[in-house]
Order: sequence, then C-alpha cells, then structure tokens
Amino acid sequence: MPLQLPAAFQPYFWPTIFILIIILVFPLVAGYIVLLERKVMADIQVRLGPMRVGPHGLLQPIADAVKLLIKEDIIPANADKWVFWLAPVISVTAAFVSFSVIPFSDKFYITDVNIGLLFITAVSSVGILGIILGGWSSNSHYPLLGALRSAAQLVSYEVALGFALIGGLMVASTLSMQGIVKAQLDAGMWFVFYQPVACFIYVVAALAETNRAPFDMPEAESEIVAGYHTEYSGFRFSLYFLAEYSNIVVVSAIAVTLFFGGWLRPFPNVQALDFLRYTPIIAMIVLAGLSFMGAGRESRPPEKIGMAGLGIVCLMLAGLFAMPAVLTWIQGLFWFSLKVALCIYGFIWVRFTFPRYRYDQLMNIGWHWLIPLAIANVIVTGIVMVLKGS
Amino acid sequence: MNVLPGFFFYLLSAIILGGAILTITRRNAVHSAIWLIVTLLGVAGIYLNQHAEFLAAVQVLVYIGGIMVLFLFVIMLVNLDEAAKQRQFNHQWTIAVGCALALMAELAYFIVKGRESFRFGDTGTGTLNPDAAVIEFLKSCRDIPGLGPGGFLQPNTELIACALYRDYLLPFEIASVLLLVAIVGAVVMAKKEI
Amino acid sequence: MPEVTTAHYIFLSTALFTIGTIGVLTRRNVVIILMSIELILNAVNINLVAFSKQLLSINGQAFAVFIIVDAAAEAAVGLGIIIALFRNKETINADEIDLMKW
Amino acid sequence: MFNNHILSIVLFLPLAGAILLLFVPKEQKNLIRWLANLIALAGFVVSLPLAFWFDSSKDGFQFVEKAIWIPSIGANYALGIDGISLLLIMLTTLLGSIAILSSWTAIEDRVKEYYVFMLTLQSGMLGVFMALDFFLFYVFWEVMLVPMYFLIGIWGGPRKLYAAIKFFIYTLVGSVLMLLGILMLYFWNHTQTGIYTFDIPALQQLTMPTNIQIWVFLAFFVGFAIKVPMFPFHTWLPDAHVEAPTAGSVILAGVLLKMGTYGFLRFSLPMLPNASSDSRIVRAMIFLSIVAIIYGALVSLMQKDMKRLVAYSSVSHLGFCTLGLFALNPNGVAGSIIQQVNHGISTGALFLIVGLIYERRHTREISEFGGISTVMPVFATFFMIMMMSSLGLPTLNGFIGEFVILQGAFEESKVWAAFAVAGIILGAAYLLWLYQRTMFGTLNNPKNEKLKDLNFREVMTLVPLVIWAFWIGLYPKPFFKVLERPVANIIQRVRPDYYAAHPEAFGGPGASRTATPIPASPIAATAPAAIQTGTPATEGGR
Amino acid sequence: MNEYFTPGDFLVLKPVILLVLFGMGVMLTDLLLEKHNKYFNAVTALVGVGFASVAMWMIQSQMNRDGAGVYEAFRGAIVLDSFSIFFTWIFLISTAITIIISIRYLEIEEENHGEHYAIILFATAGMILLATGMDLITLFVSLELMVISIYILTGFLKRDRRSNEAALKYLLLGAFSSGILAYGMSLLYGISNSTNLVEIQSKLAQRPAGDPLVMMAVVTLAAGLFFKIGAVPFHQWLPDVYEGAPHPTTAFMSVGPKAAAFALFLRIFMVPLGPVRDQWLPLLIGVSIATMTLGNLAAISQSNIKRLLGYSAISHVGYLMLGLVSGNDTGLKGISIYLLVYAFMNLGAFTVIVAMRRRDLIGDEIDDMAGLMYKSPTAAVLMVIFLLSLAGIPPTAGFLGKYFIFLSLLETGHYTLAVIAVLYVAVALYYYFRIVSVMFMREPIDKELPSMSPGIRVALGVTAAMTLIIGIYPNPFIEFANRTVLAVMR
Repeated sequence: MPLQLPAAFQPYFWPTIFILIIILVFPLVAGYIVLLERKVMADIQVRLGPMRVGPHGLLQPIADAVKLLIKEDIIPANADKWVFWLAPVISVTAAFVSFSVIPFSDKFYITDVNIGLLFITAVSSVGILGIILGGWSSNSHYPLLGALRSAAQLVSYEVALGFALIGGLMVASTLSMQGIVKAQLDAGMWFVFYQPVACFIYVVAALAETNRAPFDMPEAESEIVAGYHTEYSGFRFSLYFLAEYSNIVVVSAIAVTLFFGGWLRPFPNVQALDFLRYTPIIAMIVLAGLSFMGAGRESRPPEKIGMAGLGIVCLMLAGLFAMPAVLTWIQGLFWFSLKVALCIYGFIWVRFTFPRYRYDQLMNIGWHWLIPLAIANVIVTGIVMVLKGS
Repeated sequence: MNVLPGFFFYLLSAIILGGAILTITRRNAVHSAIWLIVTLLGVAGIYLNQHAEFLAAVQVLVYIGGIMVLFLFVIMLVNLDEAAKQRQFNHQWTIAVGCALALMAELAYFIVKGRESFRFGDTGTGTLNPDAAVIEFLKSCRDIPGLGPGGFLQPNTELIACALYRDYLLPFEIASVLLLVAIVGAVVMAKKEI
Repeated sequence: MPEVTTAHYIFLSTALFTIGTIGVLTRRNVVIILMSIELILNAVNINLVAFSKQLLSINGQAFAVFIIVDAAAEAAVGLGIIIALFRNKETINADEIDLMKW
Repeated sequence: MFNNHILSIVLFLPLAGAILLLFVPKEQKNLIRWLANLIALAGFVVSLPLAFWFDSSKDGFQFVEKAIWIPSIGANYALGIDGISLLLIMLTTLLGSIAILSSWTAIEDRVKEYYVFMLTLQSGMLGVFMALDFFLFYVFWEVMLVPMYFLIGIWGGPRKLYAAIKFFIYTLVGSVLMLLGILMLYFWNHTQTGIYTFDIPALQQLTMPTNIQIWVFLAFFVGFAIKVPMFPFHTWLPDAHVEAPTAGSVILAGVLLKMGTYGFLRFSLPMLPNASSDSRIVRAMIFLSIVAIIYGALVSLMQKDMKRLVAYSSVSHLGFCTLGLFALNPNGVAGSIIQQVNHGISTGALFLIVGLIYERRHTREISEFGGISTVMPVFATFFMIMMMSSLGLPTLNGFIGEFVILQGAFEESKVWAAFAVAGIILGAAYLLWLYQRTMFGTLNNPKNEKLKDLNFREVMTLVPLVIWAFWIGLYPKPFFKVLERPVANIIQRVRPDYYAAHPEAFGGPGASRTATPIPASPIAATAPAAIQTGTPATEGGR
Repeated sequence: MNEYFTPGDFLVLKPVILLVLFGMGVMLTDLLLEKHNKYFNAVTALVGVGFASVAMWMIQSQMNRDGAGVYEAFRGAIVLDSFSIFFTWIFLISTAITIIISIRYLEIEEENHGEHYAIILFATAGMILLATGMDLITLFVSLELMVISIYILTGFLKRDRRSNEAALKYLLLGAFSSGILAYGMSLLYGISNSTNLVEIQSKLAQRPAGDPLVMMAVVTLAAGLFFKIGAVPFHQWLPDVYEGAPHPTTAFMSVGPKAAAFALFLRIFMVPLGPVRDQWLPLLIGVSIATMTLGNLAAISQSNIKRLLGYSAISHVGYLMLGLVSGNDTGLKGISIYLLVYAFMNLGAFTVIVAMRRRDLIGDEIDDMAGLMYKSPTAAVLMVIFLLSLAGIPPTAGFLGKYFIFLSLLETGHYTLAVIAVLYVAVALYYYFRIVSVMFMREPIDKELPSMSPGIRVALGVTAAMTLIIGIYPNPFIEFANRTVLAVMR
C-alpha cells in the first residue's frame, strides 16, 4: 500500500480509484462501441463505415462526443423541466451504478457484495424510470408512447431475465459476482453448459432489456420517431446514449460472469493450457501487426502515422504485459474484456441480421414463450439438483 | 468508527421524511411518484445500514423497479394533467391533523418515558431463529467462511433463504398464490375484454 | 452524535407512518392515496428490519419480504381497478367517486 | 297416547292445520275457509278434555310432558298446565275458533295466507300458556308476534303498516328485556345450584338477592307491562286494535293481552317474590293500574270511533287485572285471573260486534249510527248483553271479576278500592253512552235503514261467548276451584306469612277447599276478616 | 434438513391445497369452454369445494381417531384445532353457496368468466389459512390473499361504475388497514422476538402493565382489525362496498371473509393480546356500542337493500364484539354460533336479492321487492325467515347467537351493555320489517319474475333449512361450538 491512509478510509481506497477509472474511461468505451457498431454494420452491409475522422474513423467517437456536447440543449416549452432534466440522469446513474459490482477481474472490481447479481438486476430495473420519466416529461405524444412501450417491454422481459438468472444462480448457489466466477472455477465448467436454456433466454431477454434490435420497439423510428428520447438533444441525449451502451456492457458482463466463466481463461483447470496466460501479449502483438499492415495500406500520411502509432502503442502494451506482475494483474481483465467484447459483437450482429418484431409479437414472445420456458428451466434445474443432491 | 452509520442514519432519515412529505404534498402525481422513489431509495439505504442487504436489493427491485414503474405507467395512462390543476386535498384536514397529533402525542410519550419504554424482546433463540442445524447448513454452503460480524444476520441472503424456505415455507407458498391472484386480478380489472 | 439505537428507527418509522396516514386521509387523488399506503408499508418494514437487527433474528427481514410482496400485489390490483374505473368515469379523484355515499 | 300428549296435540293441531292449508291452492277460497274452520273447531274440541280431566285438587302442573330439547343449554320441551293456564287455554281455543268463524266474509283477499297466519298465531298463543320451560316460553312468545304483525299489516285498516310495526316493536322491546331477565334467572340458578336449566318450576324455587330481583323484575315488568298494556306502555294498543281486522282485534284483546298478566302471575310473582312484594314496586304497580283504569275510562269516553272506544276500555279493564294482581292477596289474584277471562269474553265479543257492524257499514264512527236496534234487534240484544258484561252487571261475568278484585284491593287499602270503583263507574258511563248513541234514538241516517240483521253464522260466533258470560256470572265456582291451588301457591311464595294470618282466605288451609268468594255467602265471611286483620298484619312486611 | 417438514404438515393443508389446485384448474379449463357452457366452471369449482370438504372431513375423522384434538403443522405456523375446523366449515359452506348463486347472475351480467370462481376458491383458501394460522406472517399473508381476492370480486363487473367504485374504495381502505395492521404486527414481533402467537402471548404476559410499546401495538392492531371486520369508526367502506359489489360477491363477503376476519380478530385478541385484556377492554366496549348504534340507526334510513344489509352487518359486528367483551366461554361460544348462523341467514337473504337481479333490473332497491309475495311466495316467505333470523327472533337460528352473547354479558356483569344490545334488536327489527312490509303489503310494480335458477333454489333451500334447523334443534351445533371454545381458551 503506497499511501498511508487513516484506517477508516483504508478499505475505500482502491474502490475509489476504480470508480474514478470507470467513470472516466467508460464514456470513451461507449463511444468506441458505437464506432464498432457502425463498423460492423458497414461490414455486414458491405461498406466501409466511418472512415473520415482519424484512421479508419478511429476518432469518430470523439468527434461525436464533441458534437453532442456543443449542440444546443433544447427543452420543449411544455416540458416538465426538472423531470426532463432528471430522467436521463436516472438512466445513466442506474447504468453506472451497476458497474460497481461487476467483476472485471479477480482484482479489478469496485466491490463484491453478497447480493451482487440481485443488486445489478435491482439497479438496472431503476433505469426504466429514466425512460418513463423522460418520455412523460417531454409532454409530447411520441415520447410518451415510446416510454410506455418501453416500460411495458422492460417490465415484461425483466421477468424472463430474472428467471434465467435464477437458473444460473441455482447452479452457482451464490449471489456474489466473484463467488459465481469462483463457482465456475470449482466446477471446471462454464455454466452455459449447465444452463444452456437459461443462457439462451437471458440473451433474448437482454436484447429486449437493452432496447436492442430486434426488440427496439421503444425507439422504432418508423413508428414513433425516436421513442422516449425524441425531444432530447445535445448533452441530455448523449446521457441516454451513454446509458444505453452502458446497459449493453452491463448485460454482457452479467452474461459473461454467469454463463461464460467471467474473468477466467478458457479451461482454467487444465494445466496443459497454461500457456493461454500469454494470450494478452500475443493478442497485442497481433494487433500491432495488423495496425502496421493497415498503416501500409493507408494512402494519406496522417492516417498512416495514426495507424503506425496505434501499432506502437500495442507493442508497448505487449511489452508491459510481459512483466509477470502486470500479466497476472491484467489476466482476468483481458479475458473478461474479450468475452464482453465478443458479446457486444454478438449484439451488433443480431441487430443487423434480424428484422424488428411487431409490438404484439414482442409481448407474445415474452409472455408466452420466454417466461414459461424460463420457469420450466428453473423447475427442471431444481429437480435435477435435488436428485443429484440426494 | 461508529460515526458513519450514525451519519447515514440521519441523512437517510432526512431523505425519507423529506421525500415522504413531498410525496403527499405534490400537486402533480408524477412528482409525487418521484419523491416516493426517493423515499423508497432512502428506505433501501436504511436497510443497508441495518445489514439487510438482501432486503435492500429487493426493495429497489420490487418497489422501484416494479411497483413504481407500474404507478408511473398508470399515472400516464390515466393522464392526470387535468387533475393536477384541481383542488388536491379533501376536507378531512381535521381528521388528518387529529391523527397526526395523536401519533405525535404518542411519540412525545415515548420520549418522556425514555429508554425504559423501549424494552424489546430478548435476543437469542426464538423457535424460528437459526439454530445449530441452520448454522451447520450455512457453513456447508460454498464460500461462507463462517458467520459474519453482524451476529446472526450474516450471511444475509442465505439466512433469509433459510427463513423463507424453511421456517416460513407456508407463508411463502401462500404468497405465491397471493401473487397469482394479484396477477389474475390485475388482468381481469385492466383488460377491456377477457 | 448520540449512538443510533433501535428506538431511533422506531421514531423514524412512526414519523413515516404518520405522514402516510395523513396522505391517505387528505389527498383526493387515488393514485397518491395508494402511494401513501406504500409509505405506511415502508414504515412497517423499517420497524421490522430494525427489530431484526436489535433481536439478532432474521425473521423480521423475512416478514418484511412478505410485506413487500403484499405491497406489490395490492398495487397491481389497485392500479388495475383504477384503470377500470377511469375507463368508466374519467376521474381518479376520491371524492368524485360518489355514486355511493362514502 | 292421547292422554300423555294431549297438550302437544292441542298445541300443534292448529299449526299442523296451517301447514295443511299451505298445500291447498289459493283459488279454492271456500275450501280453505271450511278447512280452517274445521281445524279451529277441532282445536277447541281437543282442548275440552283438558277441562274435564283437570284435577283441581292437585298441586303443581298437570298433563306434564317433558322431552329433552337442547341439553347443552338446559332447555327442554316441557309442557304443563295449572288452573291459571287451563282457563286461559280454554279461552284461547274458544276465541280462536270464534275469530276464525267470524272472518268468513270479512276476509276476501289473500284468504289462504290469512288462515295460515291465524292458525299459526293460535299455536303460538297456546304455547305461551303451556310452556313449562322458560326458553320454550320465550320462543312461543316471539313466534306469536310474527303472524299478528302480518294480520294487522295485511288485512288491517288504513294505517295498518304503522300500527303493525308499532305493535311489533313495542312488544319486541319488552320481550328482549324480558329475555335479559330470563337469562339473569338462568344464570343465577346456575351460580346457586350449579345446574343450567330453564325449567319453570325449578326457577320458581330460586332465591336471589333482593336487589338483583328488583332488576330482573323491572326487566320482566317492561316485557309484561307492554303486553298487558299497563299505563305508560299502552300507546300501541289503540292503534293495533283499531287497525287490525276484527278477528285480529278479538285475538289481540282476548288472548294476547292476557299474556302480560299471565307473565306476571307465572314468573314475576313466584320467581321474584321479594321484588314483587317490595313496597316501592307494589305502590308503583298499583298506581299505574289505577291510572290505567281511570285514564282508560276517561279516554274511552271521548272516542268517536267505536273500536277505539273498546280498545281503550281494554286499558281500563286490564288495569283492574293488574290491580288485583298486585294487591297480592288471594282475592285480588283470583279475581284478576277471572277478570282476565271475562275481559277475553266480553271485549272479544264487543270487538266482534263492532266488526259486524263495520262489515255492514264500513265505518265505525259513532255519529254515523243511531237507532240501530230497530233494524237489527238481534244484534242489539247481543250488544246489550256484552256491554253489560263488560261494565260489570251482576249475573254477568264482569261483575264477578271486578268484585273480587275490589275485594282484594279493599283488603289492602281502601283508597285503591275507591279509585277502582271510580273506574267502574266511568266504565258504565262510556259503555252506556255508546249504546245509547248507537242503538237507541231515531234512525236518521238513511244508510242504516237497509241493514240486515245477524245471520246464523254470526249468531253462532256470539252465542258461545254469551253462554260463557252467563256461566261465570251465575255459577263461577268451578272457575275459582281450579284457581285455588295455583293462587295459594303464588301467595305462599310472595307473602309466606299471609296464610298464617289469614288461614281462611281463598285457597288457604283454613278455608274450605271448595269455598269460593262469590257474593252470595263467603264474602261475608272472608271480606270482613280480611279487613279486620289483613292490613295491619302485612304492613310490616311491606 | 429434509426432515424439517413431514408429510403430515401437508396433510393438514390438504383442503387448502385442493382449493388452490382447483382454482388453477378452473382457470385452465375456462380456456376450453365456449361462451354458452361457462357454467361448467362453477361445476368445477363446486367439485373443488367438495373435494376440500371431503379432505377436511377425513382430517377431522382422523383427528377423532387419534384423539389428538389439535394438529400442528409447519412448526406451529398453522394449528388445526376445533376452532379452525369450525370456521373452515363455515367457509366451505358459504363458498359453495356463493358459487351456485353466482351462475345465473354472472350470465345476466355477461361476466361469466372462469376467473370469478377461481378467485372465490383462492379467497376460500386464504380464509381457511386465516382461521388456522398461528403465526403472524402466515396470518398476514393469508389475510391479504383473502382480501385481495375480494377486491377483485368486488370490482368484477368492470363495466359497472358502482362496482368499480366499490372495489376502489374497498381496496384503498383495505390496504390502508392492512398497513396499520402490519404495523401492529411488527411491534408485536419487536416486543416478543417471535412471530408465533403463543410465544408472543407468553412474552407479553411478562411485560409490565401500561407498557407504551404494547399499548401502541394494541391500538394499531385493533384499528387494523376493526377495519377488517367493519367496526365503527372504521366502517365507512362497508355499506358502499356491499352496495357496489356484484350481488353474489356481497353475499360471499358478508359471510365467509367476515367470519375469517373475525377468526383473526379473535385469535389476535385472545391469544397474543390476551394478557393485556385490561388495556383493550374499554376500547372494545366503546367500539362495540358505537358499532351497534351506528349500524342500527344508519340502517333505518336506507333505501337500498344491500346497503341496508351492510349497515345491519355493521350492527352484527357490534354484537359479535360483545362476545369478546365478555370474553368467557359463553361469549366465545356465542360468537361461533353467531357466525355460523349468520352464514346461513345472511347468505339466504342475499340469495333472495341475487334472485331479484333480472334482465334490466338491478334489483337492489327495497322497492324492487314490492309484491314479492305475489310473484314468488317461496322467496318472500324465506326472506321473512332470514330477516327474522337476522333480527334474532326465535325460533330462527339468529336468536341462538344473540342468546349466548346476551347471556355472556350478564354472566360477566355488563348489564348496561346487555340492555343497550337488546334494545337495538328492536331497532333492527324495525328496518328488517320495512323489507317485509314491502314484500307483503305492496302491489308488485312490474311483472318480471325473480330469476329462480336451480342454483338459487338449492341455495335458498339449504340456507332456509339450516336457519330453521339450527333454530329449532340447535343442540349438535352448540356442542360443536363448545369444542371450538375449548380450543381458543386453551
């Protein structure tokens, strides 16, 4: 411990640091998720996506952020001002608070409470309020409709989501996020193999929970303009945006934690695969290589330099990771981020593959299929566990 | 070390009571709901302060994420803009003041009577307290090094599970029927044609 | 700052209970009346949790869980009824619900 | 079978008949009438053996039937009669059949219901007089209210609803308070003997602290006084009598009012002897009785409506009955019972008479009539006889009753007797005046010219009553004879020292068992004796 | 841990489990039924009640064989003693009758959904649990199961504004009172560190007199319970709800749930609050007098028959509370008998009112009954019997309940109270007989005959027969009630 803090504050030191890191870094990450989304979309649609700002549009998020922040902040005349102001804050706060119990790695986590998973579900359910209040306070038809749709959708799918989580929890038999990961370590198995149905339900419900396509009814632009945030612009809009992408990260993180082994590397119990420890270094090197190759293909000098610089940064990171202490520290974080990133990729993939459902179909799926299935899953799990236990 | 819980208690109390007063005095039902949410969050905080983590999470999940969303939903469905412009209070002020005074008098009585008026039950083993079997069971659970610092109240979730699924299994089952009835009832009531 | 005892929590809950009662008795808007009832139930829960801590017994918290369940059920049915009423009557003011004498 | 269950048979025959009537289609009005009359007559006929088989020399209750009913609270199905109930039962069965006979043409609509209610009422009344179990008694007491309510309420006059509910509520208030009294006795009996029982003979042996007795007495008092009705509680009576159909009035006056006095006799006096002989209570009761006598008579004088007049005269006559009761000596009590029967006969007949004229003219205004005797001589004759009976003319029944009561009252206090005599005089005044205004004079109202005289059926309704009136007036001995034992028992219980002081009094050990205080000879023997020794001897006890 | 519950625990619950299962079954089979044969739902529900009754009977006979007298289950959370058995029978009977009288009514209202019967069954399950519960939490949750079911039943005619309003009023005040009740329960828990009523009783007995916490618990519990049973000053909901609810629901809630609430009332006041009787007795006396007074006087001026019966129900609550005021054997016996006969007579009276619901006529005004004697003599005569019984005139059953209550008051020396109580009988008779006079002494105003469906006929027959049988030969019922008392007093 480098700093000598009063004993009273000792336990709060590292969490504070982590909180600061997340708050500072996350908006940037969210921006890059947007970029990723646009890039993947472009790829799926066989085009290039943002290419102008920075090499391969790598600076696009920053430009977007600047744009959003300097835009005029419009509050509709008949809006309920302070609710209008409060609503996005609720959303984004709820999203960010969820991070406090996500186990990014065995070392990098803000806190580990004994009700971790429940806490996340609880907090993320608060996010709905932001949407409803935002829609209502705009005092306009489309936002209100969007908000009501959204609330109904979220509340409906939260049930299925909760039941899916319960399926996982029964296997893990703890609510603590770290505990869940450790349970998978002990079991030597990702829980997705124990609970494939739960995982499937979770993924579907999570898509709906985050208002992602094909369940993006609340903001179906062809029907109700932009849904609950139609009247929002500028900074407030960016808060909603931030919240949405944070939510994506959060649900992905939960999925990863509960079903895909969290920060564990693949097959953590197989000694033979210990070399996977070095994957971060290799990954960085590969990334650097790719960057250099890209730099070679770029035509304009600034972009060439940019790509090359990126390659160098990757190389430096690879070097940093080569230090055993850092490698150990970074190990979990790396795997976790990788898995989350893949999840997010999946989200994006789904978005551009499936058409949007109709609202009644959406409700139908939720109530008629997902929830019964989830309940059945819980029951079957329970029966199996009892049988195995006795 | 004991400063912090105390501080939080007073802070949360202020939030709860302030929120509650605002809840019942706001003209606009949505604002009332928002203040109620604040109050409920404060109550959740109180639970945390009392080492009832599970309850705090349930409070947030069910109350704020469930019930209050429902409230807001209904407020929006029935569109109360007109109602907000009307008189907000009925003519039962006298009764209300009477009630308040009675309760305040009771409070004052407590304060005057002082500490001896707060004789609670004896701690220890009621029939439904965790007995040795439960503790053993808890220890057999994964990742529980022993009973935590809060006496019998930790690990919170597991203990509540014990209470719910063992001591209060019956009410738990009744509660499930209760919720079924509530679901059916809400559907019957709210749907135009069933 | 004096030590916070269970009595403090009971004061808090009594105060909350009073506020809730006043809300129930004075408001005209039935939705807000329902909210006031939630305040009362929360007062109960504060009591229960405080007792639970004081008595080192988990039962109070279990009780509180049931109270929350009840609150949810009541709110669901209550709001359903409010919607049904609103459909017929277009008001949610308690004293306009006057087809029968109160 | 018949011997052992005669009381049950008498009691339930009308009820069975009522149930039988339920199955007759309501369009068959004449069949219903015939059936109802037959049943009522049969009811009277089966009650006759009671009079023949009754052994007046035996103490206690006769024809006793007992069956376990509700053992868990100690209520039994127990029936039995003594002399007092015998007289009242005979009165009931007779008046019942007469009332039913008199309704043949008076009731045209809802005939079936009418007879069903009449017969049910009959059973209820008989039950009250027969019950030997307090619980059973109370059940019959209340049962009887319902048909009466309907009789007044459906077939009554213009203000029938008001009158019916007033009757019901008044009586009910009394009876629920009486229920409290009953329960109090029951409870005390349990604390003293450890047995939960409603058995009336057993409860008659109960001794309770005087202050409790007074409370229970007051509870009973309200119940019975309303039924009698005694003075401040009488206001339901004119309404009920006036609005009720003729037969209803006959039953009401003839039988229902007797239940109050019967209650005093059967329960208040023997069960609460200390309270009943408490001087405050006796004075209050006598005061109320005298007020009732005078007040009833005075109000009768002012009536313009014949039925109302007869109704108020009941208040006056029942005042005599209660006066006799609370004279608390054998003469008073025996006279009171006789007077009850008399009142049943004469007032019942007067109501019938008023009903007959009402059926013809549909009015009862005295001023509408005059000189009726010329068109309806038979009617006028019966009216005359019954009026005389009611005002107490010697050779008719009223005289016997009033005389013996006065004798009893005189024995206790001359002042009481004086007031009572004033009541008799007023009674003569209003009745004679009524008769004079309606029967004599010129027939100046054209509507009265075509009136038909009584037909055979109508005569037959009155004849039995006339016969009985003369019987009591000329040869009352059998009636007094059956009363001897019960009256003696009551007096023995209320004033244990009375017979010691007056061994020769009515029913006393010194008097010859057959001696009856009729005017001829015994009065000279008994009355002076009572005057000489009675008053000072008992003064200390009050 | 597996031995924590025995199969015996669930055996005791068998009637409840059956009811709940059949409730769900009704909702499922409802999906298969066409509109015209929805009555089959009622049949299913009746079969459910029948099964539950058989199960109950089997438990009872087994209990007799064992000679146990009391079955405890779930570690004392529910106690099946003769008290709860007695009440269970009341509930089952009232439920069965409610189901059969609902069929035609719901058809006329075009709301014949299976949910109605399902919720009735759930409510019955809640009531049974309420009568058997010996644990604060169990009691609270069962209570809520019952009342929430009834909120729904009250608002079941959702196109009818009166039904909506009644449901809303009931819900608001009911939830409010539940909150108050829960507050009291939380204090009890805090005082005793237990949720078991018997343990609370023993803990409470050790507290000094005038303990403020106990006092507060008494006041809040009493207020909450007064709400539930409809005692003054917490009665306002009752007439409105009675008036607005569908007729069969009014019939149901005036009997089953009322008895259940009273069972709770008795349990709470006799068991945990038993040791502090001195503290609540004056309160109870005052409230019972006020309840009788208000109920009876307010009933006089009503023109709506359901409202009238609502106020009369309030006054009956006053009488019932008197049984607790005296608190001895007789009083409790009186309460049980009273509730039993009340079930029959009140259901009977409401069945007649249900029959008055015809097409185009709600049939709940007193004037709607005009000339019933001409149209349906049976219904009219039976109504008279029920009303006489409600007023407490022998030989109908209603007298018996009053008899015991009055006797108990005299035994415990509450003479004034007894006099007040008996005098109100006369007042009650006055307003009951307003109905009688309308039925018998007025000409009918329309030609429409009452809808005497088979179900209603059966219900009328059963209730009238029981009202008379209990009145005329009450011995077995008194014996039954006697055992009940023993259970509470132990």
